[in-house]
Amino acid sequence: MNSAAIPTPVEDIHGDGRWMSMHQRFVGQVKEKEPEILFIGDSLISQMALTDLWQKMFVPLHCLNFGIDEDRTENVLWRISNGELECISPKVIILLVGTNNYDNSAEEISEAILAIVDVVQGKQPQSQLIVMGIPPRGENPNRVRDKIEKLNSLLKLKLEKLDQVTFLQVDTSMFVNSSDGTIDPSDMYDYLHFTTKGYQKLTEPLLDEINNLLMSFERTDSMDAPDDL
Amino acid sequence: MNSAAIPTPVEDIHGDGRWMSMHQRFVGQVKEKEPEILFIGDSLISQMALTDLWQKMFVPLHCLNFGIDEDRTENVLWRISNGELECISPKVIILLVGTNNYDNSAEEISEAILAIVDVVQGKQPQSQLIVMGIPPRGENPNRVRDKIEKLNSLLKLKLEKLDQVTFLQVDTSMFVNSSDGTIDPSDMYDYLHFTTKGYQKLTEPLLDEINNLLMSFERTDSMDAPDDL
Amino acid sequence: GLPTKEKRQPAEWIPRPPFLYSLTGHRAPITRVIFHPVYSVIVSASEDATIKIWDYDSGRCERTLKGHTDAVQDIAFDPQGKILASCSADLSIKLWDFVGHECIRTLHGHEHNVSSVAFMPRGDMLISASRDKTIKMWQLDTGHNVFTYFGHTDWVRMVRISDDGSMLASCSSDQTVRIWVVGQKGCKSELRDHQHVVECVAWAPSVSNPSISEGAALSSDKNGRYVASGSRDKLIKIWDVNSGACVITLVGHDNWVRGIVFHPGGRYLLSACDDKTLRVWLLKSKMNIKTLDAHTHFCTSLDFHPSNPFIATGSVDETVKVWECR
Amino acid sequence: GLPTKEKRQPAEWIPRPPFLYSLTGHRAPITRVIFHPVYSVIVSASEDATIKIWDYDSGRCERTLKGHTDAVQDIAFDPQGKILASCSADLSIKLWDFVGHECIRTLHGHEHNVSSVAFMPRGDMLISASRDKTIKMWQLDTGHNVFTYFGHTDWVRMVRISDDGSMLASCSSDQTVRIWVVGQKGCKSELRDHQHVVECVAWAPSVSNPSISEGAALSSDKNGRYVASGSRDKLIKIWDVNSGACVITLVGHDNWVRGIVFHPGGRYLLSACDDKTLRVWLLKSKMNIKTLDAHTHFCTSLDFHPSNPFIATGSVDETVKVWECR
Repeated sequence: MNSAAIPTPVEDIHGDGRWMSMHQRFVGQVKEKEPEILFIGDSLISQMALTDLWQKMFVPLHCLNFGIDEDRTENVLWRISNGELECISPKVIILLVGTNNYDNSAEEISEAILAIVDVVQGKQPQSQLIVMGIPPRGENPNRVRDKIEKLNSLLKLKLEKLDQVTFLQVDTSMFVNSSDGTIDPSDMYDYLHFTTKGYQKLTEPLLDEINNLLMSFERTDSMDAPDDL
Repeated sequence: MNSAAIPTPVEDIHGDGRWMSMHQRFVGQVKEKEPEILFIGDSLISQMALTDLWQKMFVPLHCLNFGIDEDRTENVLWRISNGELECISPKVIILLVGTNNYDNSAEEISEAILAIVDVVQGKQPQSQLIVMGIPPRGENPNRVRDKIEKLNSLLKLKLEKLDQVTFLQVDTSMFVNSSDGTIDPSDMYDYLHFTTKGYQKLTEPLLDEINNLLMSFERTDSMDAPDDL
Repeated sequence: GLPTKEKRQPAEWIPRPPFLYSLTGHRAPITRVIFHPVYSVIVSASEDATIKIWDYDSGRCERTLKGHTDAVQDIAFDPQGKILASCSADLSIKLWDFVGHECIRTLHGHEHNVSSVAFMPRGDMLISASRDKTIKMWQLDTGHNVFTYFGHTDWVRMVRISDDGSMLASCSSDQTVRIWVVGQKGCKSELRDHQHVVECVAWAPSVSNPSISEGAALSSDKNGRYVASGSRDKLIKIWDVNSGACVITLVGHDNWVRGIVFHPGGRYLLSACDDKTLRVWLLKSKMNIKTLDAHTHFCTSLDFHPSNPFIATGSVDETVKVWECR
Repeated sequence: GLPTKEKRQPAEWIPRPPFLYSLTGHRAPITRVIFHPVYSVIVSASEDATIKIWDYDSGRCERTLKGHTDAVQDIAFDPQGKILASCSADLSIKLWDFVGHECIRTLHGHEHNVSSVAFMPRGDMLISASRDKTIKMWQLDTGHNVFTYFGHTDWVRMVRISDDGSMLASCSSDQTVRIWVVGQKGCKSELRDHQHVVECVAWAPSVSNPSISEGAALSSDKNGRYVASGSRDKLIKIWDVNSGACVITLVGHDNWVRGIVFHPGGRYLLSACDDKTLRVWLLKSKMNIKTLDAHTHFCTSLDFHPSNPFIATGSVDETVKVWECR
């Protein structure tokens, strides 16, 4: 049994119910908002919304950010199976999750991400899905980076067969120094989470891909007979 | 035995050594930098450095930020006992830690914070220490908030007897709605971590206190005979 | 020598920065702003579920109307300005006595978010539009839903009534604008050209007809009836109600067009947009002749004072701004 | 009529925005910038452990000198500009052949970070200052540390040599400025008035004496010798070397003063500060007559071209900026 692929809510070990509060806030938002772009995942997604870059480049696109700090694949799977993909009809959905599944193998995590993709496409058949590759982590080369590389290779392989899914590989050379293999704190302040500078590098190819996909929606709109969509 | 007060490094469960990388970066920084203000604690401290507010209001004061996400009192105690308070001679040290000690009682956490204060004052006898009260958390009233209130009361009591220590109480009414007891995501995006708006509210009284303490250093400088200090 | 500014006629007065007032107090995005038909008062509706009344001479919030339990989506005054109607995501429509500031009646019937509300010119009937895809007509003295207009195939975002009270214009997430004859089943025209949700509609006052004809390169028609629409496709379109054709398309906005209003002088149309601007369009040339950076976030609504040269804009940035036209 | 700008004399030319060039390439804060005594070349030192040579006519980095293994703290040219000396947190001093760009010698001896380095006017000796509290004199042909000056009780931040090579001025974290006679043990004067670390010192050229006398309200002294210092107490002080008194205090900076340089014309002093500004001070009136928002972070260093009206500034924002004086 692949625990990474079994929808599981987060246990409230502190006793303040924050994870469920956030899930419920998101479920409330899909009933009211009309996003064209939806982001879902872990803190790499949620912290993006704290930057100026988010305000400038993403907010005008009418986005929702459903990232939750520390979420593992099974938590995201639970959330999207319990209301976070109802009502809305975004054009593009961006997924970034997996880095927190420290005790699952690359194979298990890739299966779990495929399971997420499956649920997303079932509930949002009209949308284009961008699955982001997991970025490297840790100051120096380490076994987690190796696992992440393996995971990204598996994802590339498995996702390229699917329609309406784009796998957006992270260009590790943007973050990992070619001579000594180190990650600079000016990109990742704790060798995992991005600074504004790090997010600028990470999101540039993402924005290009989003714009490509949005343009394909516009072309489709112009070409379809009025009753299609 | 109070686990919260036993210096303990963080276990590297992922295998990428990030916590130790950060500790070593801080140990390197105290050998080179000359901060007048030092911040130490958990993610409530580290994430402050990502805001514009930090750039504008704190950077000009020559600060160092030694916050690490998820740190508990015992982790901070370990760090300051293993090099993070050597070489430098800051005028003001700000401490905020305790919210992650979910399985310690208010009494245990307050003891641990007193232990931290003791080490800090031993290594930095010239500095003024500001211990920040733990902010509330969770969307609705919950038992963690009750424990935090109790912890803050204990801290107030224990710290007021000490010289060169200021306990900076968080005005919970700034964050907790008086009618329904809720915390607004516009202040804490996940009911724990602050948005820029939340940090503005949190840091306003902190900046006032820092400026007060810095001015008292200036008065002392002018009054002392040249060979004192 | 010549004075540096030409003496402009009132019909030429357009909003110019800086704003006169920035009214703050709402704790969530503003959805609609309207002027009172008589007093120097602005009313704003917000996602914070309240309605605020502002005296814009003093810049102060005079009163906050509480009662709705979810976002307030639209507000409208009856012709004398004695009654304020509001509609909400809480599925209800409320009527407020504007003197006593009390809620005098709550209308139920829509099955989803009520997005828009407007009074018939005789002041005896109210029209509402909803996410339930219908438009409803309500008799004010009884509170009964006396007629329901079916036709739209998705959320009806806005409904507006022609000056003579004979026709309705509505716009929808189904990407159409529809024209209805009051009291008649089935829409008179389905105006289809937008490529995305149509957010707002406005009837053109007859004083705009010469400019519209010129802009559309059509011969002037005294009986012409025109309606404008703003859409998430970033375009503003003007339609000939009689022929059903789109005669003018205004291009320039960079994001969803959220509100449109015709200038009382007849020469211009003004728009509010998620690109944070308030824009002025010269109808006869179809050109965007002025752009104001009105807000720091999406600009959701605008209104023109019935008789004085002031414009109000509302925004997701939680402020209402008042602009002087000169 | 009168021309809008009076014809200013070179002695009156001060830096004016905008900058001529912003030189980027360093990957960490810049610690020092200096002009070559002859060529139109700027050299910068950085915490990234490298030294960069910039042709400021083209704005291009011509070369990067690598060799130090930690932050480079100061750089200096010998009087002909043939040899570049650098000192570093790696505890060493390096000498570079400026033609071949090779490191020709590495001097060891200091026990801590070496903060400052300067050539004697005859070019045969080098002076260095260190966090080890000492100032050392080195013979260039042998590389031997021929003399050590003791006296400072804390980190010596900077040492500078008088034009005639007879005296040294040093400043320290012990809050003093000290004057030494070359080759004599023990400092000649201990200048104590600053309330915080003194970051930088500069000898006043004799052409500044009339302005300094006037600013200090002293009678002019042909034999006057003055030294200026900048401190973390936000002040710049000018000291009479003979009497040891502080005769002028320049007030206005808002943060740590990191670098000071006298204008070759004699009327001004210029300063670089952690308040991100480059300021111009009129000595005779002690007024801050111009403030340039030079950088987006702490401004750590500045230098004046020996003969052309250009100033270079370096910053924690990792750029070197070149300013024209006019």
